[in-house]
Amino acid sequence: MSGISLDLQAGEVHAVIGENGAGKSTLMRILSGHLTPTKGSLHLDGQPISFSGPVEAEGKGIVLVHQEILLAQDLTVAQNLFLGRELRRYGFVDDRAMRERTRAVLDELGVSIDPDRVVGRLSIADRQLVQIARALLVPHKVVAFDEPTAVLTPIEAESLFQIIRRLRSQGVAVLYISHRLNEVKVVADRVTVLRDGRLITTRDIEGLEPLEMARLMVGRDMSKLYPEKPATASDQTILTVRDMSVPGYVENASFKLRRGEILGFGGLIGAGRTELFEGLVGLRPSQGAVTLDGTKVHFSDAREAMAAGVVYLSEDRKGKGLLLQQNLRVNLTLAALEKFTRGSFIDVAGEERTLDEAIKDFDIRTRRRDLLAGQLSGGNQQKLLLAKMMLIEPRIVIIDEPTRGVDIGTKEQIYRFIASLAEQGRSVIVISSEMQELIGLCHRVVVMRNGQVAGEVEQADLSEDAIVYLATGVHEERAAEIAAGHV
Amino acid sequence: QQKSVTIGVSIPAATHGWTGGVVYHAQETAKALEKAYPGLKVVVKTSPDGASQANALDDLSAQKIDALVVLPFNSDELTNPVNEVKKRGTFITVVDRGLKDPSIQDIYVAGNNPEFGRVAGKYFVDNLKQGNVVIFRGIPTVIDEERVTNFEKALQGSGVKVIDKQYANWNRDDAFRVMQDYLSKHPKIDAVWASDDDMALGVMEAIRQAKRDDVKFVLGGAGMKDIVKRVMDGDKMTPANVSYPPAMISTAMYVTAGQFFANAPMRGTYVINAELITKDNAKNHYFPNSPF
Amino acid sequence: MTETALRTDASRRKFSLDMRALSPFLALIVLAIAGALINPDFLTASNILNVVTRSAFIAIIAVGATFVISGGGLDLSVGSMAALVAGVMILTLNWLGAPGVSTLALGMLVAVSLGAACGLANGLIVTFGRIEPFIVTLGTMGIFRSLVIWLAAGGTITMRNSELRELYRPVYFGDIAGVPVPIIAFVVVAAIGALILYKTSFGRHVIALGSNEDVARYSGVPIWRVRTLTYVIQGICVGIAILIYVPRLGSATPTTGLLWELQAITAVVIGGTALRGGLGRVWGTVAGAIILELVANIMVLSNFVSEFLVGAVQGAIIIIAMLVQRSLQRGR
Amino acid sequence: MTETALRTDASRRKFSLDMRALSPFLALIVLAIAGALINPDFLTASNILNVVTRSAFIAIIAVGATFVISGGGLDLSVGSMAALVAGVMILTLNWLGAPGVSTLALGMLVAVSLGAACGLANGLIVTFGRIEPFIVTLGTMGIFRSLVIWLAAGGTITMRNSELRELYRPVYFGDIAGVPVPIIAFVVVAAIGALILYKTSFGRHVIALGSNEDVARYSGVPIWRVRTLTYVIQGICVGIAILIYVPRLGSATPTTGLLWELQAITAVVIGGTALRGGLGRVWGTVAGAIILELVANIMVLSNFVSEFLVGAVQGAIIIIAMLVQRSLQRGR
Ligand SMILES: Nc1ncnc2c1ncn2[C@@H]1O[C@H](COP(=O)(O)OP(=O)(O)OP(=O)(O)O)[C@@H](O)[C@H]1O
Ligand SMILES: Nc1ncnc2c1ncn2[C@@H]1O[C@H](COP(=O)(O)OP(=O)(O)OP(=O)(O)O)[C@@H](O)[C@H]1O
Ligand SMILES: O[C@@H]1[C@@H](O)[C@H](O)OC[C@H]1O
Ligand SMILES: [Mg+2]
Ligand SMILES: [Mg+2]
Repeated sequence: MSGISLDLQAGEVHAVIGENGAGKSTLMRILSGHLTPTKGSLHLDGQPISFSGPVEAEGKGIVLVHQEILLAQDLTVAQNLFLGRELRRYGFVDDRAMRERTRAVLDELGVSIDPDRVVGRLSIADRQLVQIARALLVPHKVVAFDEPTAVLTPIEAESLFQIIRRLRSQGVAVLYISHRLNEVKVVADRVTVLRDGRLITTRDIEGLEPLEMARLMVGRDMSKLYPEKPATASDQTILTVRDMSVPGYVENASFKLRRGEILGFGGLIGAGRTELFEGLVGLRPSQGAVTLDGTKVHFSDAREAMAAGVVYLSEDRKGKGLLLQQNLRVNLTLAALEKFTRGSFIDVAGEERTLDEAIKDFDIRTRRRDLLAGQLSGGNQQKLLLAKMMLIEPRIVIIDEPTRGVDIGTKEQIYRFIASLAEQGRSVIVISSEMQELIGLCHRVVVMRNGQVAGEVEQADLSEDAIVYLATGVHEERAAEIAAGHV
Repeated sequence: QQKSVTIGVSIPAATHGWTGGVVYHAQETAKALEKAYPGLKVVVKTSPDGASQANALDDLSAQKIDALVVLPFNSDELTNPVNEVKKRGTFITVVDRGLKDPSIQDIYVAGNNPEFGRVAGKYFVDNLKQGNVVIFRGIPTVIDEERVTNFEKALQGSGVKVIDKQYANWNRDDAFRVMQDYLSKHPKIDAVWASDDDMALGVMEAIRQAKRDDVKFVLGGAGMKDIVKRVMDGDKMTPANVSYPPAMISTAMYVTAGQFFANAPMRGTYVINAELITKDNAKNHYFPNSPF
Repeated sequence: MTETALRTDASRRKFSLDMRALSPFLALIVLAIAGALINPDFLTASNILNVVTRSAFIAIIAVGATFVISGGGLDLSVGSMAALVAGVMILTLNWLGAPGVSTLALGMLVAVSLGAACGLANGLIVTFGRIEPFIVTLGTMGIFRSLVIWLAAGGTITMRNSELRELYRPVYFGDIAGVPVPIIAFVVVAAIGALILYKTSFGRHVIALGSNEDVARYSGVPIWRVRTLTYVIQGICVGIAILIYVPRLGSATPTTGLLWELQAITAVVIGGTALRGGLGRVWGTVAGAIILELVANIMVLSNFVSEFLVGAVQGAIIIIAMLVQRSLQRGR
Repeated sequence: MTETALRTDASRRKFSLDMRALSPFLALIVLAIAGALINPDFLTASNILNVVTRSAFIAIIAVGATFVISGGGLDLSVGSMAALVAGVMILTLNWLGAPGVSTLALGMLVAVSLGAACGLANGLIVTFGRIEPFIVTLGTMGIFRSLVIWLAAGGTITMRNSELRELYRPVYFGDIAGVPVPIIAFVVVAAIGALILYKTSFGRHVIALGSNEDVARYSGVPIWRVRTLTYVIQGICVGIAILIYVPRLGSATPTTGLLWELQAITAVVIGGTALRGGLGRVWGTVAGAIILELVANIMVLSNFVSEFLVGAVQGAIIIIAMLVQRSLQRGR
């Protein structure tokens, strides 16, 4: 990235937006001392400063909430919060004090996570909240959030905005990165747009509508985010799930999926949607009656499910979707390797050809074909994962959080792709925590709450209110209030 | 009236041929003795190192043994632990490697490691007169140290010169490897002191492979049956051997049992000396049924 | 809202964690019962005390290994290090000559310092050379072992002064209020180890480092220092173990401490510490060390097993013990 | 923008990857030069052939270990397994009696099958018992070793029929067009290993499993089968290594294969395979095995080092070799 200038004022919320890979996180890492720029200077309170690392930056009051979850899985919430800055008493760590401070900070965020829980056992959302709490723990002048809400529920996001507003009123400068442009509109005072590592513009939020932001980011008009819903949803049921239980997560969930249908699964994060489908495809132990094309099936691992034409794309791209340390080709063909074996050997040339096609078809943006998957930007990782799973030529595609952390341009591409799957007569299940996505994309939405199916909304009745009501069980007016504050 | 006696036998674990032989003889003798003397119980325990042997001694005395036959891993290390057993009034027979304090033992069946080295050295002086010799050492232990020092002492003043020595751990593979390297390194080797029959076998294989005819003979040690057979058959490469029978453990067990079941109390030292085995006396050292 | 889901989940976790922490102790109890069934002598106070006393060396070394391993490292050199430390300590005592407490104290100081120095060497090579600890400590394992062989000139290093030996003896053979000194020593070492690992920020940093090095670095944990220190602690533990080893046998040989590294690592793993790092169980380690000693003891006390097959039974028992532990942990 | 940053970064990675693959071979060359300087006899054809031939056992076993390790596992039992396989093979040959090619072939079949069976046992316990491979294979290491000792009744298992021995000898001592058979054998094994690891879907699955087990599972990789098979391959490699081991000395002893596991793992790591899994370098492993044998050879050929200190110098050389490799990799 080159030639970016940015001024941050005390008491403002400054949003940075741009496509995946535009350099937002890189910029933020430079500001907080994780990376050193080759050229340029940094001033704090008018004084030129530089720091050798994040610790020093923190010492000067600049803290960063990373996009990736940077927490030690084996430590508890409280231990993570205070890692590297433990409170001590008589030379020993003062666990009680840390636990109490942790609880206090989490309360402020409006979440009730047990400070003694091991972080590896938390949901992604909870981990993100812990990470935010960790940043807010130290005295700060500048706080930078890198896509903090990507994994949060509307309620949690709302309490985060409140905290951000409070920070602003305390004279803290907040840097805010997000792909949710509605959110930017709600919290930001000014917006900086990056594209391809260059500064496009910095504008006041006044008069800058999400559509315009999207245009600035992507460089083309984005007024039509969702494609036409394909009219392919037939009456023919392809998959019936009855009384599916995943011990500890899901109880007696039942639903039907039709051929050519895009079926949404809504609900709050933690409702058990992921576990339901992991159970369905054999990635977790589960009980229940599954009928596929009229025959009873039970998958005991993902391989069997794939063989039957059912694929599941995990929401956890980095942990369960892609081999970050391997190159694109290896990742692309991993699930469908049999298709690339000639005799007993892998046909590398065929793999390369397929990679070329995938790069083209899915518009995977990478400057080199021999990058490691971990070096792709988030959106491109998602496209690679899609390409990988499509090689199986599935009949039923289950996509968990398809656009989490993905820029608006890519979102549109992914939506179009999902619609085209339905047009080809395949059935798609979209699990999403973004209600607009469900509404804009799906023929029908099943909503889960606390591990159970709370209800079903037909296309005609699709609305945020309807979904939120089923998802929370909270009365409609209150639900509407919540929804209004968000997305 | 039937006596009830328990004898504990503590020996090193079977980590190579010779100790393997010791374990074999100990077990066979245990069976034979139990059959011969009703009321006698013999408990054989092996240990992989000195510290574990000290532990095993603790455990044996926890079982209330009347006598202990011990082949100490190491004289220095085991002196005290054996003494602890002695203090409980247990009858003590020491085999092969003597304790630092001889007053602890009631019976000593002595193998003689310095003598083992000396006999071998003398053989080189007498038969080679002069020339270059390479040495194979065993595992770094006192036994090995005593043997090698006394071997070298025996060569002093003769025309026999030690041109190299390396550890090969009483192991055939290691000896093969080291001998290959010796052969690369030294253009003329007149004879080899392999100091152990396992090592001698590896050495001879390496010589055979290199087709070198400068090496006149290989002297092993401990009287492995295959080697003794070769001596008996007049094999040129193995004209002799030095005895060091693992069966000495049997002797020790028999005399210890005799202490309880024969009428005469047994005391004193039984030396099982390292003897030079040649074509003439090889018959007396050949036990085709022994595993070693 | 998510409340219920969270609650059911939390209780599950709690239980399985406790099982993981408890299972080495359960395994210990099961083995003890098995021992008692096999031979009634097993349960005599003297036998039990013997076994626990003997486990002191490995237990103390394994407490150090708990630090190294939970910090994401590995130390294969501890056995050789133990031999070297013992050898040098004895040589020092011999050289100082005069029997007396001060001589002993000096010898002990030398032992612990040498242990710390060896650990420091391991730690520095691992951290600054960025080489797999497996290779580094395999290398130093060879180096330490060779140095003992060299110091002993292939033979044995023995305490020469018998008066001094008598003075030193109680450190292994003595007891305080009926409890053998080595047991007290390892309980104290384990207690201090637990205190450091669980109650100091250093200990916290060790776990963080073993859990995720990047996170530790971003959080400002001085990872190089922490990593090096785990090896130093391991070295100090080896030094302490030797303090009670030397009075027992009074000598060091080239075979002293052979395979102790495997025993220490096994004790650590049986105790519930994860080999991949990020989780350390000091008391579990101690239980693991006692389990190993117990299995060996039961082998000696039982008379079913041919001497040739003792190793097989021991190996099988350890695997079965782990299988049982795992099924306990997963069971409910 | 990041274009430049990205490009330099990627090209640097590219370069360092290549260095990682090359560096064991560079280390090999440097050592060879050092050897030649220390003793001119080093470079004689017979010495070089000796050394490379000798490295065959470890090289072949280490090719198997490359599979296990790059799949995220570990096998400590290979040395004992080798001894057991050798022992059983010789006993079979003795029992079959009649000297002849068919007897040999049957013996060889027994060896390879037993190796595979031992590997299968390891694999099944690791996968289905979900126990750390370190503990499982430490346990089976004890079991296999004990079984050999038991079969040998403490002594040595020797090929009795001398005619058969002579028939079999060329498999170690013979050559084809001047190249010793063991060298041909390990080149063939490594080539097949490389083919399997790099060119088959099974090999791809091994790497995926070692990189990230979850991703492998979510991608439909049959992880249990793949993991078990890596241990089976390791067992087969041990079996093959034994096919050329037995004709050399015609015997198996309780010390056969002692510490081969450490040598194999060291060869694998020196060869550039990561101990944490996800990256396998078959040819690097072979270079690593030759390096180990070379270091030992140089020690014997040199006259500087007392026999007491050979181990120390060997340890130091291995550490230094790794340090040099690492600095090469980071250098540019
Ligand atoms: N470790 C790395 N090695 C090589 N290239 C990298 C690495 N990390 C990031 N990049 C590249 O740098 C560019 C900027 O990445 P950055 O993470 O700043 O994007 P971003 O704007 O935060 O995208 P997103 O919205 O997906 O988070 C991308 O092209 C990315 O591929
Ligand atoms: N690795 C884990 N171990 C134990 N509990 C977990 C783990 N991951 C998530 N949970 C818990 O399981 C529940 C569901 O987690 P998660 O956030 O994945 O929800 P989900 O059902 O996938 O959400 P969504 O419906 O948005 O897909 C939550 O209560 C969470 O705390
Ligand atoms: O263990 C020693 C053995 O290897 C050697 O050959 O003979 C004497 C024994 O004490
Ligand atoms: Mg980013
Ligand atoms: Mg989910």
